[in-house]
Amino acid sequence: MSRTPLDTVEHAAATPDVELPWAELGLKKDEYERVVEILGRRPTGAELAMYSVMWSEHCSYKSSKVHLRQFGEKAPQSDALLVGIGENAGVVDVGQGYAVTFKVESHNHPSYVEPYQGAATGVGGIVRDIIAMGARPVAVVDPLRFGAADHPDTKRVLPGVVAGIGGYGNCLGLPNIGGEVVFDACYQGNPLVNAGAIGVMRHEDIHLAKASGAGNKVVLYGARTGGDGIGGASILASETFDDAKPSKRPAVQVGDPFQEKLLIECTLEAFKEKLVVGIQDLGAAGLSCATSELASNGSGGMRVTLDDVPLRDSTLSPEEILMSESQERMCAVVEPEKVARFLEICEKWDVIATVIGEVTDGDRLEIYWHGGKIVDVDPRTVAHEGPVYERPYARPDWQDALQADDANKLSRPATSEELKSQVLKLVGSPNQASKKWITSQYDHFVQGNTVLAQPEDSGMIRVDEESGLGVAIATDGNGRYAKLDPYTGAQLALAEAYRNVATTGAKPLAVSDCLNFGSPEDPAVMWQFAEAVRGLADGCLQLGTPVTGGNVSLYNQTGEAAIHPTPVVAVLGVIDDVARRTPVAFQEDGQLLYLLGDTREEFGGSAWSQVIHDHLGGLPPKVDLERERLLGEILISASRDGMIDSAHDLSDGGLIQAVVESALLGGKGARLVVPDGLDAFTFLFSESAGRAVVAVPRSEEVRFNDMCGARGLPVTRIGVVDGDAVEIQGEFALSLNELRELHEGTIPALLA
Amino acid sequence: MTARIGVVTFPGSLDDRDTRRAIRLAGAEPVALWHKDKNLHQVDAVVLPGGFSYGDYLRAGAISRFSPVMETVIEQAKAGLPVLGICNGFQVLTEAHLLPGGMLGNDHLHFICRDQKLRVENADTSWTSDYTAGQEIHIPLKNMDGRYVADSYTLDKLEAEGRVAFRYVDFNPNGSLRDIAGITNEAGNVVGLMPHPEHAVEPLIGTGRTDGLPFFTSILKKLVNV
Amino acid sequence: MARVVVDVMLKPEILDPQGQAVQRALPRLGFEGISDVRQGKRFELEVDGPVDEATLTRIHDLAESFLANTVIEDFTVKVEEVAEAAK
Amino acid sequence: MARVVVDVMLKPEILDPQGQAVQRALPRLGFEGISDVRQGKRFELEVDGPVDEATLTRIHDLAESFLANTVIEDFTVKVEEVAEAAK
Ligand SMILES: Nc1ncnc2c1ncn2[C@@H]1O[C@H](COP(=O)(O)OP(=O)(O)O)[C@@H](O)[C@H]1O
Ligand SMILES: [Mg+2]
Repeated sequence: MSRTPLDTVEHAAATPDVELPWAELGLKKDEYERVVEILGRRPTGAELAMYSVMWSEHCSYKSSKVHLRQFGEKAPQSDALLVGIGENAGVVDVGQGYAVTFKVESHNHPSYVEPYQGAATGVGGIVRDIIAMGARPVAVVDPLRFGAADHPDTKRVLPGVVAGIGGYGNCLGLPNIGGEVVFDACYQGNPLVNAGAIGVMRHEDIHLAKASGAGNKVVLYGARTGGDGIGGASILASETFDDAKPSKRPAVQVGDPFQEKLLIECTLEAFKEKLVVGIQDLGAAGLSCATSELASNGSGGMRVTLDDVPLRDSTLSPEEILMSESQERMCAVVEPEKVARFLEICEKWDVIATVIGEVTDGDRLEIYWHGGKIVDVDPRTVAHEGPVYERPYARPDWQDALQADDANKLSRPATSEELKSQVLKLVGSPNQASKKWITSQYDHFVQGNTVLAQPEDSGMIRVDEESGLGVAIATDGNGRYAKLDPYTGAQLALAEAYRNVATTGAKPLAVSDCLNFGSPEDPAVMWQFAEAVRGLADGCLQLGTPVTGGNVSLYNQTGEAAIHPTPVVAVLGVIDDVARRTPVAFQEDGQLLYLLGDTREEFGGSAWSQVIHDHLGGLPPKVDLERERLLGEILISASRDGMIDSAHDLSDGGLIQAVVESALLGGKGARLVVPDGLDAFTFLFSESAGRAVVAVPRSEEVRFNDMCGARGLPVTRIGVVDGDAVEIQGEFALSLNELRELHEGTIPALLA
Repeated sequence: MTARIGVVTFPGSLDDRDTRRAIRLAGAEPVALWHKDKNLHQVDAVVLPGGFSYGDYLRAGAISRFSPVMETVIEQAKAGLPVLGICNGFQVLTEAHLLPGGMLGNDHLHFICRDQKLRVENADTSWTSDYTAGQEIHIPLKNMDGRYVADSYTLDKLEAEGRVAFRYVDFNPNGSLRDIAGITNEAGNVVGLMPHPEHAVEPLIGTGRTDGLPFFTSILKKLVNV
Repeated sequence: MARVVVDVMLKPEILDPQGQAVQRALPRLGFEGISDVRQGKRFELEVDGPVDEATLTRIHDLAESFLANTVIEDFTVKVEEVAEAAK
Repeated sequence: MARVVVDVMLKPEILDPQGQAVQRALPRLGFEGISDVRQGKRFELEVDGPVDEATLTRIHDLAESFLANTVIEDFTVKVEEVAEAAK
């Protein structure tokens, strides 16, 4: 892009034949031609920069859009939804005048290149989305996936990612209350670093990303703009990594959590004084995104003087300033008479703030540099009218063979001795082992409102000190299930997160998701994606929990090999009084253990099939969302009415995994009896969905059974909390000490 | 009449709001103090809260130590004003040389968050009189730079004078010399510790224990009885 | 025995929040006239035996692959001639 | 404009787990013959104007009171002669 003479709009109009590097910036030929058609001339360099980042996969969702529409089309009726898909994050009514916003995002590719900073800036980005809605962030969660636990590169990536998430979140003062850690060779070159955040506000504090009111000022505040991740949005997030071309990996951004903490406080103070008309965080595509989205969502146009942007590097070109992804920046629209006060608050917090433009009467986004007009566009064409692809998709030809390779036919333990050794192997396997080594690097206590944090089924935060109102969140995803059947796999992820929230006593309200897939240019991957979205949308409709927002991460593959399709689902719930929450840990000897739900021979994609047979095949467990909803209602009622003292949902690893976890957490053992009609193996390892184990005080036994009976939920008495071992009568007993050593020793042995 | 206890907010302070809540729950009146303001607004005691002031850049507490409010805090602490430094606040106190020794990164190089067992070694300070010497308590701990170090002369002196206020029990979470979790100055008005008593004041929240509340009731009794 | 020093600094175009925090604190300490501060890491390696070309090459490789992440950091390797007078 | 470098290292008697972690990793990386590693901080200060005695004294004071905590750390101050060939 030549800078002498300045490539202004007039210059572009006068020099139609100048060749621009649209291909290098990631645009396809027809996309570039569309830009020319929209503008009626060739774009200036600055305009090209904007269109190229905003039309990238990462920012425009061009491959996924046609499918994501279902989340709106099939959205269930929900009184709780205050702000739906399309804003920085969705907002849900949780009662008593409070609203909650939450969202999950990915920072997969940067975290592979520079694990610490990649993960840290992932947290920074999602938290800015939450602030931009007007909320105070109150917690974060981090669903993570890595390559094989014993692969040497995992030892590079995982500790860096965990330190980065902790380093950033801890410094912001956000308790980390949940997440996932999954190991699978398919994520070797593509770790999945998803990060979610929750924020709380009063209804009247909801803010939106729009610039309205001609004459209102556009204020850029936060960090100075540097050359960080220029082109990062389009290149880093959308390009397949190919070992042959490491030079294509541009520098990742470095985060400054301290700056972000100041940004949070000064933004909230400005909200409190009602100084902000519209607001947008600067994330991917930086100023290009913030200006075009603000202008596009508002009623008027916008004029920006790029010379006024505070720079860290004075040699940046206007194109680079527009594309820079420097972290910790926000853009606010402020009425002229309130600007002085806004700047004062920024100064109080030592945050640099500058008026860079204003809202205009027209409908154009105009950007000036050195006195020349270098951008003159309809902002909608940049922000919202990007290309949309109907990518071809097709069920892969290997899917049938995969499903025919039935896990239920794998050889099962023949003796009690063998059963016991398989239990030990499972409990000590990296995916089933305690993640304490990781989660103890996160602050769970900060803000003084944490009711439940890992390893509970969901994280829970008190929202109101007086009433005890609280919110709960759980994230789940199982790439193995989704590989076997992406439609069912997505629903299982939803069902599990829903169940995890209900298990703690909270009522599930809404969903956010992070859809991690391979290359959309591969029809097989595109089919997985389409199926997963369809499954999730259908599931949300059935459960009455709308999708409020989320994130799509494509191109997660190394060469030809895509990751397992990995839809990660976050479910948010509400609880009227956190004093009623149900913990995972066994509380008291003598309490009765009940298994809720049906147990079938379902081993496809199971932890057992992976750990014992290194096998992936067959069908995932069956989903019955009506049953999930009933189970949830029972768990919530039981918690509200004090009928259960602990509860744990059943998921990967089956019943034995859940019982061992409850026992270890409570420091109390259990004696279990294999119920009639089930063999010990199926009882212990089956991964049938829609189940939970609850501990019922003797005094509540009748009432609890009556409730389940009246509502038609199968309930089976399976044993009692007792002693210091987990015993399966007639089979084996394992001391808590032995179990603890295994469960807690695995991850440190691999990573410390 | 109750006591006014100031809680300083530095840029990057995180536990200032929780600390104010703990003070309130103990029955005292919390007063927010601002790092740029030298005026302590007639408070009877000051808490320097936890967090990552200035991001813990350079060294934890090193930049805050030079803030305007600290000029007054240092001067008044020397004259007897009760001051409690929690975590980052403890780091500020060592950087300001109100307490001896220094804080370094945890020996295992990771941030650590856990429910920590402590022994109260000195129950005669302004902030610990509601405990009994030798009492064992559980208080949440969360830090990156919690390794207390000092030369052996200083350590011996602290021991001899009974100025080790808290010691880690069963598990040393950060490599602190002699398992030191907190110390006091000679006069007993300035106390610093790494664990977070303000996170252990309500039964439902955090670890669900209230072992931290006596910090705040100790100071309240002392101030109100005066 | 000799000492080889590896200095690792963030690349100039990369944000250095630590250095910035130090720089911003200087005026408050009454210190003027410093236009930029960058903070990096210094590794002092005590090498058994002579520090010859081969050793330096190996340390260079070590710095490149392990001590620095060259995506965001630059490094220099040098042999420390004499022990500097500490402070 | 000149550059003054302040190197800050933990006092020798203080445990340096970061240095140790590097040292422990070396054999895994196939690296032998390094008997000790210490990790410290390097500050690069860009000074406006000439670096004379007075400036150096002031930077020395700055290092002593601020850049290093002399309870636990030692430091050295030096003027960087030429820009070193990066990497
Ligand atoms: N990366 C992580 N960050 C925070 N919490 C985590 C992380 N990984 C796992 N956890 C927590 O550990 C516990 C067990 O995780 P998991 O087995 O995935 O739960 P579940 O099977 O109930 O979904 C949960 O409380 C979960 O939130
Ligand atoms: Mg669970």
